Amino acid sequence: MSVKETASNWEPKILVFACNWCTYAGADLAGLSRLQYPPNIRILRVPCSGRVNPQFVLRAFQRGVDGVLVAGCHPGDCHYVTGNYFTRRRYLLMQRLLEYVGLDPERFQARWISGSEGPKFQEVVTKLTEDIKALGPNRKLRDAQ
Amino acid sequence: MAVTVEQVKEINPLVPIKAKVIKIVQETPDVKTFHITTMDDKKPFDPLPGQLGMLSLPAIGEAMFSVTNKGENHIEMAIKSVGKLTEALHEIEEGQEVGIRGPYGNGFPLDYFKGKDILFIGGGIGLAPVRSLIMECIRNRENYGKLSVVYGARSKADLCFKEDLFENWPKVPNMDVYVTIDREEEGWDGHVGFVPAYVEELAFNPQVTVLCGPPVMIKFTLPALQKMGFADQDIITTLEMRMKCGIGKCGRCNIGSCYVCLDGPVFTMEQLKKLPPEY
Amino acid sequence: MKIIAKERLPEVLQLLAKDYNVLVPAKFEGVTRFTPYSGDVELVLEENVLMPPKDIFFPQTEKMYKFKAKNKSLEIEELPVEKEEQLIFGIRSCDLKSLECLDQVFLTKGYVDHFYKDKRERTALIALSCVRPQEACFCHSMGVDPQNGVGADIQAYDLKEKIGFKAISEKGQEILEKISGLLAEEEVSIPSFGEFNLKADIEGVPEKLQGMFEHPIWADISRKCLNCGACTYVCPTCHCFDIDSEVRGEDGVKIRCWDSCMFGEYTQMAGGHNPRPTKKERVRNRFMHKLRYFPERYQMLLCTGCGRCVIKCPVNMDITAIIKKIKEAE
Amino acid sequence: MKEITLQMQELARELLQKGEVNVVLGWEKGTFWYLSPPAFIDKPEDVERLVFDDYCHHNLSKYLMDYRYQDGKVAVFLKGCDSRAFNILLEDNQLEREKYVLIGIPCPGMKDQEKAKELGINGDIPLAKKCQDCKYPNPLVYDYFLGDKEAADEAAATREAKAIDYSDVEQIEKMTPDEKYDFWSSQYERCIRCYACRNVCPACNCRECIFDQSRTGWIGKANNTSENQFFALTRAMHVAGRCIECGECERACPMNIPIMLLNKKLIKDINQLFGEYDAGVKVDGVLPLGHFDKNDPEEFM
Repeated sequence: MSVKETASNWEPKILVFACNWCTYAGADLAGLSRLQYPPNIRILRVPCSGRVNPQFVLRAFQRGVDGVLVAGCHPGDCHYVTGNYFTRRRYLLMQRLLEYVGLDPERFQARWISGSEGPKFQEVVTKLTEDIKALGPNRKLRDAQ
Repeated sequence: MAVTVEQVKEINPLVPIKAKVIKIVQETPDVKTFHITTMDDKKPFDPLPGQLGMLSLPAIGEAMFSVTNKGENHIEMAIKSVGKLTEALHEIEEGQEVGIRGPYGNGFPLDYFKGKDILFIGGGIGLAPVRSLIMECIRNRENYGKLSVVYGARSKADLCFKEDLFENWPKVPNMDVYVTIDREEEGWDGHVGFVPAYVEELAFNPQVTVLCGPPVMIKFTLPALQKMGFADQDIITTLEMRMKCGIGKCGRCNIGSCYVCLDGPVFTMEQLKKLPPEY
Repeated sequence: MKIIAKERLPEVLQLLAKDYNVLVPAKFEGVTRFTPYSGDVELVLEENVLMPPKDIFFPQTEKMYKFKAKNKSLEIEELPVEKEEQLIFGIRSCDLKSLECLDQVFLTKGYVDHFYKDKRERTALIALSCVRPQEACFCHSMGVDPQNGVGADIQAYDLKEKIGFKAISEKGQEILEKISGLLAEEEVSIPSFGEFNLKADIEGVPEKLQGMFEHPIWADISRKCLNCGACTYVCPTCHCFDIDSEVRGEDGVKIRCWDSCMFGEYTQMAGGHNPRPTKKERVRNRFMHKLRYFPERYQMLLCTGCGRCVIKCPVNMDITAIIKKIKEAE
Repeated sequence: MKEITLQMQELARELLQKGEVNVVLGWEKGTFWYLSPPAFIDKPEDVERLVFDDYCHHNLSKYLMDYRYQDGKVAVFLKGCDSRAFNILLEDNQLEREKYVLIGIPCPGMKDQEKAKELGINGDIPLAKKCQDCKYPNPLVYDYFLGDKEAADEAAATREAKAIDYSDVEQIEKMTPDEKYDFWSSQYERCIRCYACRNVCPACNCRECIFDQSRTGWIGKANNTSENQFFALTRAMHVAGRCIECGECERACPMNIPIMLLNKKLIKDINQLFGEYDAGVKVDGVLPLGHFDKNDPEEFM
């Protein structure tokens, strides 16, 4: 992330926290099916969407990410039975908190994407990238360096 | 030219100079000795025995270590892996560039030792600061009386500076080395037992002693030394505290009104008795 | 004395701002501190500012040097030194005293702190006398004269409707000449200073503390302490710092930042041992440092009686009350 | 309140004299008339230091953590909010109920210290903001209750029915994203990270806070708006659902940061999203973020 960006060559950096069992498999499927999706996303595999601590999201914005997606199994399908129900509560709340402190609401998203939903993965990250491209680079919560 | 204490005071004392690690010796499973020289192969500074140096991998951190020996063109630091920086240091290879600044602290009172018999007592990594003095005494052998070293570690593998202990030092004229380990172990035919008891058993002629090791060793060795008749001003030890600046400004290494980085790390028992017991 | 009407003070500041980065006591979002002067700052002249001027010389976060670490290689690069001349208007006697303490720490005992020295040398000081004590002030007890600061270049006097200026140093004389066009010569008398609400009898305390390291008083005093760093951060004399690095990829900056002896991590060693593990030891160290260790090392108290900690401590740890307890302790 | 003070002293004396407790945690007069800091009384002859007046803001429950591993019992005076704090500490398994003798005091609301300082001893000093919103002025858990329980219950009933005033939160919600960000940045720009807010907070009861472990790398020592907001938001999320609205964080803050505006926002959203919930009212192991409902709102489809 030390690449210096200028207004003209700016491309958004989007971090996707993908649950190992569903969304990561979904992303994999999108790849195998040759579904094109923007190269702006970086996938960080987590054991469960419930593993994603609020600090992870904040740290991402601090270090210069323009958008964050937390994605996991659909409710009821969690590999650990109930992990994503906690995720749902946590991020319903945090999404509102981030909005409250001034982050553009588009920049933080959560989605349920199963292992068979390659096309959905493609669609979600494409839409997210477009939205964030329209917003421009994120300066909020970002550290100066 | 190697930097002296006086010169360090002229340059910005908080900014390290670049140096490189030219040799790494695995002393024990968790202790390595690092040989450090400047980029133009000089000593980064010329430490007195017992003085300290601030070594850094700037991206990880910076910490104070005692200089265990100095060579013609390098200094040596024996470092035990205990925290974030030391763990990272144990990962580096020869050729690694590091930051270094110093020398700091008072060092051992060499003049006081002149002509005297000296008993060195070390436990574990505690031999590191003491070794700088032992090496000085060996370099200028004629200035000092009889040298005796009592050194202990948990096991054979945990003994630091094995080459010195078993090869080099026993050959030095009028120098005795006594090594002990805490528990019996296969392949060890030396002494077994803790340092305090061993010191008592060996019964030395009280002149001056330098001891350094874990607090528990110091705690139990002191009564033995006092029994043997060592006076408080002849019992010398070095202390350890968390340090950041090394120049008596940042505050944390104080014991009473004394800053360990500046006024220490070498203290006599007489001095320590005047300080609050907070170390 | 050279005087000017108080409402015309901005003219003086405006003029000085041509040559200096002028820092003035001002209020922003309910917090008062020294702020670069501009026409729209809200000047605070009735009382001392909450945040002490120490951050002008010793910022809460300060870059020390840059480095680049890649594989085995390392580059260390010193940062360019700022050249800008600064001027503080309105520093009070207690805070001047704190600079005396900081000078001792950063400029003596063998090593000079270059970062501090540089800022100290390029900062001129115009002291402002106090008219009346605030409710938590006790500077007089700490040997400070609230109407005549020590170490300023110019002493300004708050004469209620007017402000008077008296040059103290040569540098002060030069500054005064720059603004002399705005000032008029007038015979004035300095208003008398009221009674202090808080007092502390420090006589004999450093000596008495010598024998009090193990005294039960510390367990008692420390019980209500939260071990937050509020007192140390608003204190004009507290000067402990930590050194840390900010690393992004290969590039890094070494920074130093305020630290507090109230925090556990302050003395925590890598191996796990902590010589000051609980709040009792930390509180003891803080007050011992102010009232005994510092006087022993530098022959002056590390408290100026500014009263900031008394006001800002969330649990009202009051150093004057602690001094009283020490005096009364058996 | 004079009456309550006398009852406090009497009960404290009795508990200490009988040896039922080793120490009593209450309040005493501080440096100024508008300060009533915590007092720790361990001798019956010292009970006269205890007071209950308009400035007993301090939430004493947090101090009980210091006595967790000490032998003997501790008595503590609790207002409504303090009792909720005690419940949260029970909920978080930080305290054992039996170790503490709880003396409940119905609270008429504490007065604003800043206003008191400004208006003087004879001024008409308003209640602190946190107290104006209080729904539970009476202690919810206690072994002794000082004062008239019935009258207190009646007074409290009118408060419980009252809707909390979220207008301050709503005012921020109405801003544009940039206005919100500017507002919060200017607040947290002046944060000095003294951690008074955390140390005073009963919901901040981790054995070792991540902000005290710089080696983990979660936060640097550098003070800047980004790090300060990282701290503030992490803490807000961490106490979400456990904040008992005692407002101590905001009172303790030496830099006047409106910390409760973050906490109130989270409380408001929790109520809207997961149903009405008041932290520390019941100890039932059901915390909003430590618990779920399969029928929670679904926005992440």
